[in-house]
Amino acid sequence: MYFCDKYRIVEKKAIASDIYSYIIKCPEVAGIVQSGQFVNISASGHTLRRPISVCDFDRENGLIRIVFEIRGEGTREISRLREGDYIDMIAPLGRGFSFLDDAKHVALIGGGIGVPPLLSIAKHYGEKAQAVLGFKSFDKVILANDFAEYGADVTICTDDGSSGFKGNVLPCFENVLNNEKLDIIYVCGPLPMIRAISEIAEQKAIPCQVSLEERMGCGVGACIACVCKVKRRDKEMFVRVCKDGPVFNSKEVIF
Amino acid sequence: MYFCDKYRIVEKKAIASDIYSYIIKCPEVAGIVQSGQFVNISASGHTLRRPISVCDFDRENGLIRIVFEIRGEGTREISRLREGDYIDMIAPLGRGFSFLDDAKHVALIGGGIGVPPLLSIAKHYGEKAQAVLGFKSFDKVILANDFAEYGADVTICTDDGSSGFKGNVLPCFENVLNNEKLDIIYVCGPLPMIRAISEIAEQKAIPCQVSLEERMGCGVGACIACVCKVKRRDKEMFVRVCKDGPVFNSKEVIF
Amino acid sequence: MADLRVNIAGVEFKNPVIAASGTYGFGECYTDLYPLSKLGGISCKGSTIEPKDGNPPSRIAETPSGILNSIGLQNPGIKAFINYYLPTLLKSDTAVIANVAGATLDDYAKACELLDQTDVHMIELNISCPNVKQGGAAWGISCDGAAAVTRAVRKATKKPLMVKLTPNVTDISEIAKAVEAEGADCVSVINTLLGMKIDINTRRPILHNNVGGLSGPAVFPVALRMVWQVARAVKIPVVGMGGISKAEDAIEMFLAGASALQMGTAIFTDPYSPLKVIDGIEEFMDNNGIRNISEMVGQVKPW
Amino acid sequence: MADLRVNIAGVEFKNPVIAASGTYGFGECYTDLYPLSKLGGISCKGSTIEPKDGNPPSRIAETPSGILNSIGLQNPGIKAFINYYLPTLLKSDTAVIANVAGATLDDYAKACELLDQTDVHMIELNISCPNVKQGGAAWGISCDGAAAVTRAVRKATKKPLMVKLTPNVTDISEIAKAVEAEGADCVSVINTLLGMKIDINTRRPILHNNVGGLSGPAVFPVALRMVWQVARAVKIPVVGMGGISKAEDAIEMFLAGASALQMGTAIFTDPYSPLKVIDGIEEFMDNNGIRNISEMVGQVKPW
Ligand SMILES: Cc1cc2nc3c(=O)[nH]c(=O)nc-3n(C[C@H](O)[C@H](O)[C@H](O)COP(=O)(O)OP(=O)(O)OC[C@H]3O[C@@H](n4cnc5c(N)ncnc54)[C@H](O)[C@@H]3O)c2cc1C
Ligand SMILES: Cc1cc2nc3c(=O)[nH]c(=O)nc-3n(C[C@H](O)[C@H](O)[C@H](O)COP(=O)(O)OP(=O)(O)OC[C@H]3O[C@@H](n4cnc5c(N)ncnc54)[C@H](O)[C@@H]3O)c2cc1C
Ligand SMILES: Cc1cc2nc3c(=O)[nH]c(=O)nc-3n(C[C@H](O)[C@H](O)[C@H](O)COP(=O)(O)O)c2cc1C
Ligand SMILES: Cc1cc2nc3c(=O)[nH]c(=O)nc-3n(C[C@H](O)[C@H](O)[C@H](O)COP(=O)(O)O)c2cc1C
Ligand code: FES
Ligand code: FES
Repeated sequence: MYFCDKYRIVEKKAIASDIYSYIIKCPEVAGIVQSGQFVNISASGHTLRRPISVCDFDRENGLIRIVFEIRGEGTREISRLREGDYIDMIAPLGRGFSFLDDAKHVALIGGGIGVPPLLSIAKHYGEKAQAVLGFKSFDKVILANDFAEYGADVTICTDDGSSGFKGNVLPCFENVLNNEKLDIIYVCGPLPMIRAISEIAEQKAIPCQVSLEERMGCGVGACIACVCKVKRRDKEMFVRVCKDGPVFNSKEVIF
Repeated sequence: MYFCDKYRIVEKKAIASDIYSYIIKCPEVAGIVQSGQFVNISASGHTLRRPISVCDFDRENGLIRIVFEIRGEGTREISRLREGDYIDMIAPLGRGFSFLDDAKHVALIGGGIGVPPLLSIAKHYGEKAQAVLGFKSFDKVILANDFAEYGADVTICTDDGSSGFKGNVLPCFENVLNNEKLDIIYVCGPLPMIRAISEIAEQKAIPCQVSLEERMGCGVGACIACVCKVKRRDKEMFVRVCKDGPVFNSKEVIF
Repeated sequence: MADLRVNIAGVEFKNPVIAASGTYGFGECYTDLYPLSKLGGISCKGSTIEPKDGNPPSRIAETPSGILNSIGLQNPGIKAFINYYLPTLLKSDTAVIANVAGATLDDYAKACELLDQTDVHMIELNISCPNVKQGGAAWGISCDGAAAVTRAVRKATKKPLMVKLTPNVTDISEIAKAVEAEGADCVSVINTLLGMKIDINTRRPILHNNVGGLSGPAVFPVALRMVWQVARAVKIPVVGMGGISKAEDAIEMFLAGASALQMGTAIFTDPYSPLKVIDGIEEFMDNNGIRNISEMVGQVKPW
Repeated sequence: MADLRVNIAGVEFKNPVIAASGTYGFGECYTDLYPLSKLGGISCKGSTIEPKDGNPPSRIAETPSGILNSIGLQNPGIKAFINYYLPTLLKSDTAVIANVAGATLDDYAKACELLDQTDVHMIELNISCPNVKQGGAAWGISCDGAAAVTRAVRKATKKPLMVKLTPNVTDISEIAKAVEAEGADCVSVINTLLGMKIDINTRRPILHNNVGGLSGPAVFPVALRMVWQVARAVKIPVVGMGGISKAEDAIEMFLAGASALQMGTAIFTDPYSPLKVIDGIEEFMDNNGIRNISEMVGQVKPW
């Protein structure tokens, strides 16, 4: 079930260099959205919508939150919207993350603009979550406090060391691995990062869910533009990121 | 000599239904602009600029005024600009009206959105000018007071009689013709009106200047898109409205 | 009150707006917003005799007022279409068009033979997919090829047959005449224009297939011109498409000679756009005292 | 520091951005904004052996991210060009390309013979004007026709010869090969795509010529694809054009195989756009350690 409508932006914040957080009033969407689902936003003057993950939601108040970075003309156009403006979106879309009822230790590994979709997982697991969040540099660091407020143990890394640990998330993740017996891992970020974490998860036989990105046409499963390759029933096949994902079990993805 | 730059809109007014008046600060343009010249305005998201006549100018304060109607997406986009915004224009362009030094009685015949370019002629001739201005209906009437303030004797007609005389400008113009010996006539408006007035002028051997419209590409004479047919040296030829006009001697135009 | 119904090759469409092949799946993806029955019809995702994987991603890119796609005809095969998707579609109270692609004449003929046994309302022959070496484009770019496919398929089925033409040719009306001569009941004009986009940082084409098909508002002027040319060249109905996004575009298409329309890319921009176009057509007709779509078809007055 | 110079068929351009034929007149209309010497070159308005009136207005219309034009080659004739415009142009410190169109082989040959006597730097042969029955399009749509014109002109002049190809063909690389074989020194790709627009209220085509040539950003993906195809098919340099409006487009064109560029429609939108593109190319080269345009030409890495 999804909707296509214009919804009011009730809060707009610039939270890092070229990165914005919008809180949007959309009770019908907030009522059914799941962690890891996304919204598909119309950017004025553009033929294709832009997919952005739901970062957080508040069912009671009918709110969702998205966090996005300006990457090109479409996201720049969306960033021009102001508090009080209406945002045209199709939402909620895709298959989100699934949760383990009896998990004791979960790892959330996020890179850059892959961090936002993990926030609502942190909310679900509270103190059971260890979040390792990697960014380019200090001015791109986002949501660290939000993760902490939901109870997660947060580790920040930056490529240039300008905030937290220097380097990518892998060493910090290995640290977490060595300290805890992880029940499940959630990953979102650049493909090389997702691939590396998935491999480790596979070696250690830890369940791992990854959220993938691909260029989209319709966003609702109709055009088969947004595929990734998976292995199912011993057959390799292209499945749709927008409808069959964006969240996949890392074991089935062929990177 | 023309310029291409962004200039500040210092005053925006809605002066009739879907009709706007902008006063723009552009000293370099205001310093050289002539009655009847036009500006070519960039409309966001559009490949072609929109030509709009200069309605009035104030050299001392470096201001020009334009008045335009929303006719389609381009003018709608331009109408979205706000006071204080910058308007991207190429200006001033074209050959404007010429004035008769010793004229005693001049007629200004304008129809609809053809009225604005006549205002600065009224300013030049003051009380020597008789303005017959035709509109669709009362809610489209514009600039009547501005003409009067410059000293012109103003007659308003509307197609539906909802303001001034009922009907088109022709009967009122004939009235003017019968009362005065006109030295020159200036016309701008719909083609049938221009044609009718030109014919009468020709019959009565009164000099007549018409301002024409045509779809434009470059606006500066380079693409030869905007032509009208004229007879010069006994030869029919296409000349450019943007560069050789928009103002022509009615006698040479082949309608 | 305007009557929006159109009849193309014996098939009745409740209104002239059909979802374009490849952009609406098998009709299942937009029902959260409105029922399929609102549309005049649906042209289903192109099916081939065997299931097809399609091209590797990325398969889509945005361009000024348009998009490029190189899906490469990923589909579950004609049998899955017939057994799994078609039954539901036939219950959805709209005209159902099967879209068929293939590499060989035999592929086309076999797929259409299978469809002949079903209750599908119409078959659209895609001889113009630019995204697979064997997607029919080779057939669609010559009169002989187009004629051959049409002939082969005409023998295989009595279903109303619509042949979809490619714009990537020197003279589309010649191709249209060739398929008309072989018994096509109507033609659909146009498929996508072949285009390309390159990522200047990686120096790689954005589409993994290197090139892809251009669609969306950018191509509308080309599509309109081709509809006009084809409509003047053949007597069978023309179904117009290519960049239609608003009611005004639809009216232009009718005037140029289209008897019905398909819309694709515009649905990605606004899933409601087909309904807005339907409403807009009705409003235009009411405002202009036009009772029937046919009163507009081909009524452009060239200079 | 990037070196922006390019050499095409022996002609040196100080930078790779050339004003496209028909959009810049004879270079006299934009000098209020900046001198012609800022541009790599100018391809002048198409000239025919006799003066030409062109088509009746309207001659231009806007479309999504593009424009249609049907000027119809209005021009004062090749002699007026040579006697009146060329002398000034040759003093303006930029490469001057004469653009020639015609109806018959003889027209083309005669015009080029006259140009051969001048100091013009290059001749661009327009065998692709879609807007006049006798504007050469008939020559440009077949290999034989294109070859015939090139052959006739090649005999008439030793000037560097650029042949401008039409995109309205099934296989542009075949045409390119045909003109290369007849001695063209380079090709320019693409002229405009044939399109149409209708006023739904008057039911008349907006262009008095009914159809016109589509240009502007909308056509860029098609132009890029064709540049890529042609560059892989011939050994002579390709001058790319069609919808270039920003530096990124320019880089894409180089990567696809263009050795230089022409810009037209973008100048209407923003007269400074050629200068912005030149600056943007330089910036991109500096940022990426590219010293010479040639290091980018054809460097796209297809999948
Ligand atoms: C399921 C999903 C969830 C996402 N969640 C977020 C998020 O929460 N926050 C965030 O900042 N970004 C997110 N992205 C990435 C975001 O969609 C792109 O950054 C954005 O589409 C770029 O658009 P643009 O116009 O700025 O860039 P351009 O490069 O100009 O876009 C051109 C085209 O490419 C597509 N495109 C470009 N990059 C990507 C990409 N990485 N993934 C998919 N399509 C792309 C665009 O959608 C557009 O169609 C997500 C992507 C997907 C698929
Ligand atoms: C020299 C000149 C002076 C003008 N002065 C004024 C003025 O002072 N006030 C005013 O309201 N209007 C004036 N116009 C008309 C104005 O340019 C058009 O109304 C406007 O271009 C319509 O653009 P649009 O996007 O709203 O309409 P659309 O119909 O969407 O425009 C589509 C295309 O057609 C062109 N076009 C449409 N109508 C005209 C037209 N009548 N003349 C020229 N091109 C047209 C547009 O420029 C555009 O390229 C003038 C036109 C010319 C040529
Ligand atoms: C993502 C996508 C997939 C398509 N797949 C098919 C297809 O399978 N078969 C077909 O005949 N046309 C296919 N097309 C072409 C469309 O049906 C249509 O001809 C084209 O997109 C032009 O119309 P539009 O501009 O309204 O999209 C596809 C188009 C797109 C954008
Ligand atoms: C108004 C106009 C006039 C043109 N006249 C000519 C011409 O005389 N000769 C020619 O070879 N091309 C002519 N062209 C085509 C352009 O040179 C160019 O090939 C085309 O516009 C694509 O480039 P663009 O998208 O950058 O404009 C003309 C284009 C336009 C828009
Ligand atoms: S974007 Fe259309 S199927 Fe995923
Ligand atoms: S608009 Fe280009 S010459 Fe007038």
